[in-house]
Amino acid sequence: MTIARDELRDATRKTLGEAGLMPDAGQSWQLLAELGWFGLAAPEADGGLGLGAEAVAAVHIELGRALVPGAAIAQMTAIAVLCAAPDLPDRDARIAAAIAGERVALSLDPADATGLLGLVDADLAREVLLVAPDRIALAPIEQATGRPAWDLSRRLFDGTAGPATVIATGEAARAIHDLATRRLLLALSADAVGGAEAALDMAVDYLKTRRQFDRPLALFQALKHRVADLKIAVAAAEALLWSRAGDEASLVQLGALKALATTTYCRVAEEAVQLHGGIGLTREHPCHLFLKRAFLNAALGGDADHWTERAARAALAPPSTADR
Amino acid sequence: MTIARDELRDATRKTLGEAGLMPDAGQSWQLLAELGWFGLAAPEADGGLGLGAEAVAAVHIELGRALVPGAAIAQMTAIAVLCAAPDLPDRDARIAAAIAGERVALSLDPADATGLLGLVDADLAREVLLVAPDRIALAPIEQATGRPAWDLSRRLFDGTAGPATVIATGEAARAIHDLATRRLLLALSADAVGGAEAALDMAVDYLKTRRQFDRPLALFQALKHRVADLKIAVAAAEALLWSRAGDEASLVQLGALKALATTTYCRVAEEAVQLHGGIGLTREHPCHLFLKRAFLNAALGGDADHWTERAARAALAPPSTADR
Amino acid sequence: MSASSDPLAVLRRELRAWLAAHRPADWREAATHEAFVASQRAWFARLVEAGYAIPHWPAEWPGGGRSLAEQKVIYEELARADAPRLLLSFVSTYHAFATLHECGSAEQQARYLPGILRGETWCQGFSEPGAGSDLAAVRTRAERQGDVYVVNGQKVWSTMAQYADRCLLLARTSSEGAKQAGLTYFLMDMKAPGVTVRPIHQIQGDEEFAEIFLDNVAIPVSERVGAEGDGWAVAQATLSSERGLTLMELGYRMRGALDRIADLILAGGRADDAGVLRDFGALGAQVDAVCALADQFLESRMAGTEQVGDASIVKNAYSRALRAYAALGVRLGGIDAQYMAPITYGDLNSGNWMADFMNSYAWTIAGGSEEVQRNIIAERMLGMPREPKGWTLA
Amino acid sequence: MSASSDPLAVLRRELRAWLAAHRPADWREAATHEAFVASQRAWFARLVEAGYAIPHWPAEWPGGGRSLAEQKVIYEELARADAPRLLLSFVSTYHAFATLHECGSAEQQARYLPGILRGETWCQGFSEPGAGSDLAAVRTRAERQGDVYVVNGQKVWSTMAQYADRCLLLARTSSEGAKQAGLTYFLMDMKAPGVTVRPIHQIQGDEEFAEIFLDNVAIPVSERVGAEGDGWAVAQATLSSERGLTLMELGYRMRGALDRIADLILAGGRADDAGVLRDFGALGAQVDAVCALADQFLESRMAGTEQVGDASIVKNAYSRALRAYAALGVRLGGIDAQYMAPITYGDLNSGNWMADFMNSYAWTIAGGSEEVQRNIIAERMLGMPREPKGWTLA
Repeated sequence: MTIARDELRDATRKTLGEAGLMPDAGQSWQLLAELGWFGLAAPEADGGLGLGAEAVAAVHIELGRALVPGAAIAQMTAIAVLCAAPDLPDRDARIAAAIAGERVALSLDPADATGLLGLVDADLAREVLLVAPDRIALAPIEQATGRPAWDLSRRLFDGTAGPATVIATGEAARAIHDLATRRLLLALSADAVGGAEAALDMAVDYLKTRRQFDRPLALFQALKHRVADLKIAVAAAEALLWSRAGDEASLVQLGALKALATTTYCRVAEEAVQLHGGIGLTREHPCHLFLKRAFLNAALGGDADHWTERAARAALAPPSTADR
Repeated sequence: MTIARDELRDATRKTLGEAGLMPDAGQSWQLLAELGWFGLAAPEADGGLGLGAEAVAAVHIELGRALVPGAAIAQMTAIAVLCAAPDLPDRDARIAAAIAGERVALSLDPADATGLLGLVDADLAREVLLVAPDRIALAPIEQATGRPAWDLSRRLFDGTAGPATVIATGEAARAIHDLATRRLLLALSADAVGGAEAALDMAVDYLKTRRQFDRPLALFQALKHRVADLKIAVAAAEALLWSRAGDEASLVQLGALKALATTTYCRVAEEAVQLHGGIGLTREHPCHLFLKRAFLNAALGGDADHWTERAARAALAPPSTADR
Repeated sequence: MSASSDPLAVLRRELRAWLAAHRPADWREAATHEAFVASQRAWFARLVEAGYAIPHWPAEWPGGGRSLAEQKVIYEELARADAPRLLLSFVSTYHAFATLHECGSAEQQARYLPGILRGETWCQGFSEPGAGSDLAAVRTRAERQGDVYVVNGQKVWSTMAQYADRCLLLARTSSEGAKQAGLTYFLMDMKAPGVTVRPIHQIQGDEEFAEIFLDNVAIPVSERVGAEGDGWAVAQATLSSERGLTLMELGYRMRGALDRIADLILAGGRADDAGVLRDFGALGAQVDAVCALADQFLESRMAGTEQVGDASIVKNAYSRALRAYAALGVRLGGIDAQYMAPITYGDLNSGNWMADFMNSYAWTIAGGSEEVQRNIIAERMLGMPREPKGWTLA
Repeated sequence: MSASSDPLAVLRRELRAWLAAHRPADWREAATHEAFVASQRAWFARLVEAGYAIPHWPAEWPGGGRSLAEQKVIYEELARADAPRLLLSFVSTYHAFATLHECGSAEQQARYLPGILRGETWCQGFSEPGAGSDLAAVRTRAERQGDVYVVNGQKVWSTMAQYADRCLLLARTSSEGAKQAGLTYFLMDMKAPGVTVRPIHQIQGDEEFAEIFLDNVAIPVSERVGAEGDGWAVAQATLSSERGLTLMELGYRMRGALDRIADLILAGGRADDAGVLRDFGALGAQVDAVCALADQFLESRMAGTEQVGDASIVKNAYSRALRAYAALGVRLGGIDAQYMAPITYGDLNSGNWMADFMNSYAWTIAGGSEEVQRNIIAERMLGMPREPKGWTLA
């Protein structure tokens, strides 16, 4: 799988690379659809590439690196839900359409019980997936009201929905809810790792170029050591990501990963702005884009407080009753 | 008061200074008794110097700086209790004896409900003060069993006591318990500030002397910046200490001060050992003495977890019911 | 001295009463930077009239001649009343005043000081794109041509320069010898031909700073402060004009704004979350320590016992507490804090947590970055050796 | 390949069964360092006999010829079984072996390698009081006098040198030219006249390291490794002999020891303290990340894709996690953790929290300090410029 992982990363980076940081949303969406990457982890029988969770992580690292705007995280999670739902009407057509880029909205807001808040690009989607622990449903979007976030790379909406079609209940719903949450956590973690890498690279490049007191900033040992510590943190987050990117990682393991990865991203992005000095505080320089995406990632899908606490409760509980 | 504060610090430092770090316990005890400093804050009518809490802090900073062994913190707290107790038998004689250096033990162990654990130099004391929120009593020490701590500058004992004489109950006991806890917290904070200052000074001196890669370590900017951050932290702790060293600071204010001061001490001592490199890991070098005293200070009298939580509860409570 | 006759207590009582009556309650509602600036102008005029705007000026000025202790009372009360900060007039009343007062000619003083009280605003033209923390690297050129200097170059991070009438300008008149020796100091009319100002769009949406482009701007020789080549020394007067009052005021304001965190804890149902409580309790102590440091710093200034490095300690302690304050708010705010909300101009502790977080960089980067302050503390306070001058790379 | 026939699975199964039968259960009970060393000798002998002691040696040695993947399995299982770490024999089987194997003469190999398997122990004589992280600054002098070198100087931080039979010694044979070029490498008999060893009393009470004083020690020329002046190159072979296995093993052991923190939380009645839970949960992820880093590092070594700096990242990530682990234990242990308790030799995660805390410095300071690792990462991995050579002070 390591080969596929690296190949996917390279391919994604090359494809996205030419468009630079935060490329056009419509074009990059189209590109991902054309490559078939929304269906990366979907079974081959459903028209996907059948590559599993690790491939999802590989692509999201690169989307995070390039600050690709849009709803890819929600879309890939939604497709996993669609493929797993037992009672999905027009199953094949819907899945094929979603893989081809027809948007299906899905809430990323952890505090949302309605499933209708924190929808990315909901104005471009016809339907929204409502994913609750005991009930998975699909509903038409009636209205999407923009609610801008600080993160300029994600257009968030609050929605209202028409009559819902239930596509899973009971044990099946629980399993799908678990799967959706795990995929979401993995994607957010990967996005964080990629973003942290890119923000760090940007800071290092800046330090090598920028001169003060007659030498490049990169020669100042105090800055070198801070950057080295950031490098260690990013490497640790990435290593943990790969160790949990298989489909067998549990919910709390992925939650703890997400806590570590997004905390690392916030730290790196915060330091990256500081290392950039004044220029980092201007909207013209892209450094702040990482900062804002990092903090949104930290809040989406449950924050570090939530997941580290749950991970600890699972570790303390006797194995039989452990939080999965 | 600032003048008295600085004078007291200078006087203490000069007096202790000749004996170096961690001076002989018996001699320094005698010195403090001769100077009358156990009675610094005791009313003049009781044979004390009537200087109040700020003077106590000034002396404990210096005792902390020099890692003076012994029970000075307990003793000065005990004298405050004796002076305030309404029903103390042989009142004048007992207070005079305590000011003159006759030891009165008093527990520093926050988890101890008996008042008989965490007694410093209890083998040298005849009596122990049992300070509970609703009852203050004095009892003869029947047995003192040494229980060595990692901190080599404090000899801790578990005790057993004979029949207790109650010297305060009810509202009076509550007030005395509050006073004793506040004095204890202030003294531990001051000891921490003094110790942190000394550990930092020691590290800076070492960096100026020690050479690696053909230059003094003090020239390495990464180390400079770490030391500067420690200096800021110590200065902040000291400033907070003085702002709360008056007698009017509340219990939770002093608790939060103690949390900040001892956390700072632990951090500085931890870094001081690291900055000393290998030599800091040898028992021959005194750096570790600060580390061990710092951690014991952090645990005595209630730790940072305890006091920061209480401070927050007080801040959140409506003023009328606020934790004092 | 009883509380009723202590002059400081009197001042405090009078000012408190005055603020209760005159403090604008709606200053946070400015929807645009322009509206904020207008409210700043009105507030400054009101303070001038009441005699509280320039307590640090000499006694011959109405409202001047106040001791540092009195100035401290004034800023304490402004913070306590949650009155608007004096941002727009800050460079005028502190930097421009100190520069003119200490280094300006009698003629320059007469020409400009009264205008400041009438509301003329100044900006500072020191920083440049290639010279942030390293002021000696200023490259803006001023060339003497008869009775004028012709100036070309670019300045950056100039606070509210887009609204300024005049500029304290540092420019290079010579490239010979030590870098510092080639600098000269000017008073520049911002309306002069060749001056272009472009506001800087900050990451949180504010436009508190601007860039200034200078294209053959002619400055009369009479607008030079000090002699040619004295610029470095004059700039020191400018930079040392305000020391400590602002940080004390900001510390006090942050202390008051701890209530915002408390509200967030209560609103989020986390009043029994031991971890959150501890972080809040520790932050409270950290903020109180900053206030105590700032008080102590002012006391040492009054007593004349200030040490080199003291100011750096206060600044870094404040900036770190400010960052921690905003970070805790962002954390507790959860997803709500990630939705964009209109910013509050002139408030570092607005409760708009992401905006506050980003605003806090103004104190870790601007006005001498944290990194520069650490060097000062290590080298000039703790006596760690400076890197030899020869350690430069061409 | 099925699990039953995969050679790695077979090795794992066999070793696990063997460990269940032979792992000493009482190794933590050693009351003195001497008793610990005795138990180490016995454990090493048992492993030699079973063929698990020297998996990295060539196949002609019994138990040798194992792939890196097999070595990984062995250390994973040793950690999993909570078997004693191989401390006393570490320098012998890794450093001494690698040095002799790569740079020693055939005669030297024949003379010393068999002894290692019989339990002869070696120590490393590199560090000096004036040369910690800066090995090129070695000052111990070796002077050629006929058939011997006469050596004078002092070594420090030599692991268990007080029990060693022989020493890998780096000494200066010339002060001319580049510092590195003047070093020569020797195999020294620790019983030779003039060798004095003094254990270092560590702050937590261990005596894992010693100082070695060399007073006119005569070392035969035949005990020189490589040519005169080749010492620096030979030392690189010594230092690169073990990369990654130890940190993987230690990471796994720390992961297993997270239970000690869990016990502390439960015993302290803090199972519903959200703050403590979060810190424990975050620590768990941090430790898992260290294990993942170590695994990844070993995989990259197997694949031949190791990058410069990778080892530094693993080491610093481990050492910081170890400190955090011990610090959380100290915090949760409260006053109980402040009472001294007998230390457990050879265990970095003993649950004797203050001892573990102090022991953790062995990883932030020894074997190339954290600070040196940061330089390596910044300069050799991230390509930030090294300080020019000229930037030294005499």
